[in-house]
Amino acid sequence: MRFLETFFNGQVILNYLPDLVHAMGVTLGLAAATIVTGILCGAALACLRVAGLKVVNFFIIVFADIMRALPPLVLIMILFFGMSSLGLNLSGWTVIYIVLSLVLAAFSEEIFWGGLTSIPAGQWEAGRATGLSRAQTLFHITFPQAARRGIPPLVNRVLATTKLTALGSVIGVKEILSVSSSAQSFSGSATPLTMAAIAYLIIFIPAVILSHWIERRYHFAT
Amino acid sequence: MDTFIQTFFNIDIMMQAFPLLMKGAVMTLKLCAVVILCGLTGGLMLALAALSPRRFLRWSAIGFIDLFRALPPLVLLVFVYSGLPFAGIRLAPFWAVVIAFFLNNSAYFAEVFRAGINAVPKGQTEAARATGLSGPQTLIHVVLPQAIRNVLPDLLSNTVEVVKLTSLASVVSLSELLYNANMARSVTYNSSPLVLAAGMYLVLLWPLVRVVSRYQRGLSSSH
Amino acid sequence: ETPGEIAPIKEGGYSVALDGTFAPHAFPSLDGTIQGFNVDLAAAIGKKLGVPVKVTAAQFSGLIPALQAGTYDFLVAPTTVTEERAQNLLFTEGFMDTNFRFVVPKGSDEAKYTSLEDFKGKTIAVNKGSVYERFLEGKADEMGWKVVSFGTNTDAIQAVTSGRADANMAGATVSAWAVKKNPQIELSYEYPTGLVWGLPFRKDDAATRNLVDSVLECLKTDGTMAALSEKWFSVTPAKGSTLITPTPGYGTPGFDGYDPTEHEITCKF
Amino acid sequence: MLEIAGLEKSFGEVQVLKSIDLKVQEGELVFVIGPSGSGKSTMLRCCNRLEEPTSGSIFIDGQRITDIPHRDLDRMRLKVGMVFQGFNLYPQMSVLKNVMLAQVKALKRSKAEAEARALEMLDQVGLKHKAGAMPAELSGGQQQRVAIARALALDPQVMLFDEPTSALDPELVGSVLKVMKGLREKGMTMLVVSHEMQFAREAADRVVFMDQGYVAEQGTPEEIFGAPKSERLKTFLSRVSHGDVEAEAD
Amino acid sequence: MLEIAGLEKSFGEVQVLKSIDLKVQEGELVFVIGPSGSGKSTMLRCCNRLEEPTSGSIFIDGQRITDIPHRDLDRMRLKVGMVFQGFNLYPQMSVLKNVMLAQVKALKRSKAEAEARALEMLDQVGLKHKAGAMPAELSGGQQQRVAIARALALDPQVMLFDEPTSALDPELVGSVLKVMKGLREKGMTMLVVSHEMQFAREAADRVVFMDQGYVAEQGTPEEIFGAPKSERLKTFLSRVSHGDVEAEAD
Ligand SMILES: Nc1ncnc2c1ncn2[C@@H]1O[C@H](COP(=O)(O)OP(=O)(O)OP(=O)(O)O)[C@@H](O)[C@H]1O
Ligand SMILES: Nc1ncnc2c1ncn2[C@@H]1O[C@H](COP(=O)(O)OP(=O)(O)OP(=O)(O)O)[C@@H](O)[C@H]1O
Ligand SMILES: [Mg+2]
Ligand SMILES: [Mg+2]
Repeated sequence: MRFLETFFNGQVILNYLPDLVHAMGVTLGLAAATIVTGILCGAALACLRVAGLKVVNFFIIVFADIMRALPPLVLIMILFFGMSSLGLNLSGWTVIYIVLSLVLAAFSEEIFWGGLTSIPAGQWEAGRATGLSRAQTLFHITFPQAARRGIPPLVNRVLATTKLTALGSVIGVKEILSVSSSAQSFSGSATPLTMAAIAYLIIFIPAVILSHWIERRYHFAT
Repeated sequence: MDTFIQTFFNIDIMMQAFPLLMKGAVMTLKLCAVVILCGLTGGLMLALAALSPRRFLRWSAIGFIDLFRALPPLVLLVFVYSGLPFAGIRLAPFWAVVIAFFLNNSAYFAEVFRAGINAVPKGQTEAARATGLSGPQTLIHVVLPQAIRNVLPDLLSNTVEVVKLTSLASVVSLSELLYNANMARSVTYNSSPLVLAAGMYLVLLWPLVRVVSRYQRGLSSSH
Repeated sequence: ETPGEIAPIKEGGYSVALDGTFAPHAFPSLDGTIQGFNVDLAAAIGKKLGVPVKVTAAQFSGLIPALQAGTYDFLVAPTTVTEERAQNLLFTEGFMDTNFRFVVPKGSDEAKYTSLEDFKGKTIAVNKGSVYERFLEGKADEMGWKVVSFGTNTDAIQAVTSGRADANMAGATVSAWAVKKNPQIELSYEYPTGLVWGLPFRKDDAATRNLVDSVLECLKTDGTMAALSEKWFSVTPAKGSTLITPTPGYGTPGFDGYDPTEHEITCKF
Repeated sequence: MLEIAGLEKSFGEVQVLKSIDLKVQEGELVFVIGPSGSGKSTMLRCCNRLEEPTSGSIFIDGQRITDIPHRDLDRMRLKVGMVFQGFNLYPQMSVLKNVMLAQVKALKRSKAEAEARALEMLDQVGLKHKAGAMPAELSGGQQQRVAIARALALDPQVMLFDEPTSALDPELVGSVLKVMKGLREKGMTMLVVSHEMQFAREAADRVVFMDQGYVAEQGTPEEIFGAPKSERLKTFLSRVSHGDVEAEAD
Repeated sequence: MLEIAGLEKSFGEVQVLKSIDLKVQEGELVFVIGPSGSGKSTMLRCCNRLEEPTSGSIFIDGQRITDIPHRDLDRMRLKVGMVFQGFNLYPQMSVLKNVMLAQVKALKRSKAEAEARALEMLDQVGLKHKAGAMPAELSGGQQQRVAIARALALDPQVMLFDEPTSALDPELVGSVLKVMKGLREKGMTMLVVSHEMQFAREAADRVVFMDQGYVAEQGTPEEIFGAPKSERLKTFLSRVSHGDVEAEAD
């Protein structure tokens, strides 16, 4: 029964539960802010790309490439320490929020753009032929379709990116993983790790179920 | 500005750290090779199970996928490495990483494959079955090639993520690229090794990322 | 288990682990091998026992679960003995004192501080999950300082050099090393704690703990510890300091898991 | 009502339309037939500038639309209703929303007004009861009728049809043609690309035969079907009407 | 050659086929017509067990295929060639590979043998020169002929066609019908669901009219088209031939 004592020590659970509940709040807040910002920025960039301005598109592509290829930890370090040696002090929370939003924006831009390019030309033409402007056609007709096509990969990305909030532990953001590894070290017990796992499940299992629902809800026959 | 360059772009320190980082990069590559292969295979199997007409199989697969997409890979890794010994299974660090990432990645890859297979018209399967191809033959020769083409960008995106994820392996003492960069950083009290590591990741991943975008452009022009 | 029981020496030797980013106790050389006081300490233990001791470096989050799982026989990371930890782990006697020391930017006013009170209102960077974090957090209301914690002490020091924090607090040896290696910072006030660093074992493995405890006693008396201290800290230990003074019984007195059984100090195992 | 004068259109090197002249009077139903690749769709698409003509002019209701600046295109397009072979209903919106969208966004009608008009048009194509359905739940013929209602709801002055029935099962064709006949009786001006010869015979005022980017022959249905002059038209007609005689040119 | 006896098929509660009896003699070309939803496709799909019949028997060449165990289905299906409305060529393979795949994987022919046979069949449908092309590069008519070649290459004893021309542009229909005519002359047994009445008149040995899951009427083309007995058939024929008269039943 050393297993139980190691991973489910009641005393340790009681000691660190309040901290961990608080950390869940931080993780949730961070994740929610990241999702909203990341997806909105990604959508905006994809739409901007539709305009077909060469220079703008070049920068969007470079942005998306770099954000997707770089490990976010490196971005976090540079933004957190590098910016403050340039005199700009961002809080740990803000840095994580900015970096993860940028990463999610890069991925979702690519997903939305992929979706947009797969919309049949006829949909654009139908919109334009009924006197809708380009922007109106994009906004009301093609983008909603692209977004729906993008839901499964987007859900994957959103889950993966929000779990990266765990990187907050590196720069002192008191999210779940940070608090649980502190607790692990303070207590000399592995139990806080179990608590972290459960905390993540409590947050993400409903998220996954919600995503299934969204997928079904917005699936339409074409 | 000067401190900024000193802390992040110190060429001398980068040169010193380079051999250590190269070692890490080799470990990262080794891990990736195994982990990606396992993830892809596992993901495919899971996707097939999740699309199976058999209820039990289908629901088990979906449950598996959802569970492991919800668990952070770090936690998973520690559990595999330190939890399994309680069940009498002691794994070498390398294999612990492989198993933990297999569980995590195959769940993600499964979702990608599932979307791809769903997008292949039913008529393709029917045409193949009508010409006497067996179920597995139909899958291998007709459905999968199309499914993979449908979701190639997502597959590659996911692969990029997996490469980045291997940096967790240091938890179980596998010194991969990022951990070695951190070690170098702790010796030199300077962040340049980290920037160098970032550069190496870029070299490793940029081609992959480019291929994704190129492929998407290809798709759009064929529409 | 019977008090005072000493385990036989393990045939194939011992597997031990530490966090490899903790200079001067354990840190990499740029060719990838791990070095430092605690690495040498592990080797010295092995030498006395006449069996190999395999040292693995890993991220801290993985150490304790792996110890509990039996992957490692014990940890050689310098671990401050605290009451809470002693409830989940067994400790050897302290192998050295651990005082806390502030590190501040070179030439700053903080360099001249001489008490905790002087740091009132400052931002102090610290390694997450360390006893220093605990300590600072515990006194935060009283002292009115702000604590920011980081994944590693290296990051915490970088927070000082990049101006994100006014000071860093760590173990005295660690701080001294950092200052030696890093021209941007200097040492400040050292706070005597009365706490010690010990080596953690599984709760149910008292016999091995007792064995290693006796080895430590031997190393303290035969001059090995003093030599290591000179090598890594450039400090000759003062008479009566824990580094060269064996503690009676097994474990750290006053903490859970202490076994007061009296025994001879010997170097024969 | 609709006048095309000297219209030319090239895609890169390839000239697809080589000087087209064509007039459609108010209330007239003009049929365009011709082999695949002869430029029928391209000509139609030039009429609301979905394609930019290379040269030549197009007038709608006396207004020259070929030199309207881009920012005014949307307004011009409202005057021209267009129905495509592929229906192109918006799959994510209900039938009613499909018909309302451009009314609200482009014509700036109020929602209530747009809805009333949409229901009226859906009624006209016999699909009022399907207003709440999603496009995927409709048969092809029903989808095409919704597409027609969508165009009509904007009160266009001309309707352009590009093979409106060619993606439909034979049984479903009738309902679409019936709607078109109804429009004709109401005096709508229509330019129709289609291979429904039977329908052309019955309903068209004039039939235009296009070949290789030219208007090769035109006249009343009787003239075109009864007494084709050019060899090319004769071959074409025989191919289309008895689908069985000749192999497609590969 | 093909015999259907008492075939019934339900999807859940809905009975789609209600006792079908039908015989196709060796070398005969039988046409199946009938309104949408009458069960034509379902009947065809039962003949190679793409759908599982609910009850009744189907015999091919004297062998009862309705009780063949699942593991032997693949072998049975080789005897029945099937051509779909949607062609369903494999887009990722060249035309040649499309025709070779099942030969190699299901019939276990050698590659060389399969290739020779594939080229022969492509020649028969007039597309030998397109062997290296990808399906997307072909017109619909060409794609459908490749689909026919793909089925023929397996030397089936019966060919089933489900609306083989209904997704094609009118000009492209001819080439496919020509191939089918060629097959008939070679003595292939064929069961064809199609609305190409003209072709049925010329080529069919027998025409079967299905309605609401029954075979409602059958006979020679002259009988069916010239002297339809049931009201339902009369209405159906008038609808299909003059696409303009009646609205589709919604
Ligand atoms: N966007 C384009 N770019 C290049 N070539 C084009 C484009 N659109 C059409 N074409 C070419 O212009 C020619 C005329 O095409 P168009 O679609 O107008 O013919 P059509 O008479 O409508 O034929 P169909 O009956 O097959 O629809 C064809 O050769 C076609 O390949
Ligand atoms: N897989 C299925 N599940 C449930 N109902 C089905 C299924 N397949 C066909 N049906 C129903 O069975 C009936 C007959 O369909 P079937 O496709 O055989 O008709 P059909 O005569 O081929 O019509 P069409 O000319 O439109 O192809 C229809 O009402 C259809 O909705
Ligand atoms: Mg056209
Ligand atoms: Mg059918």
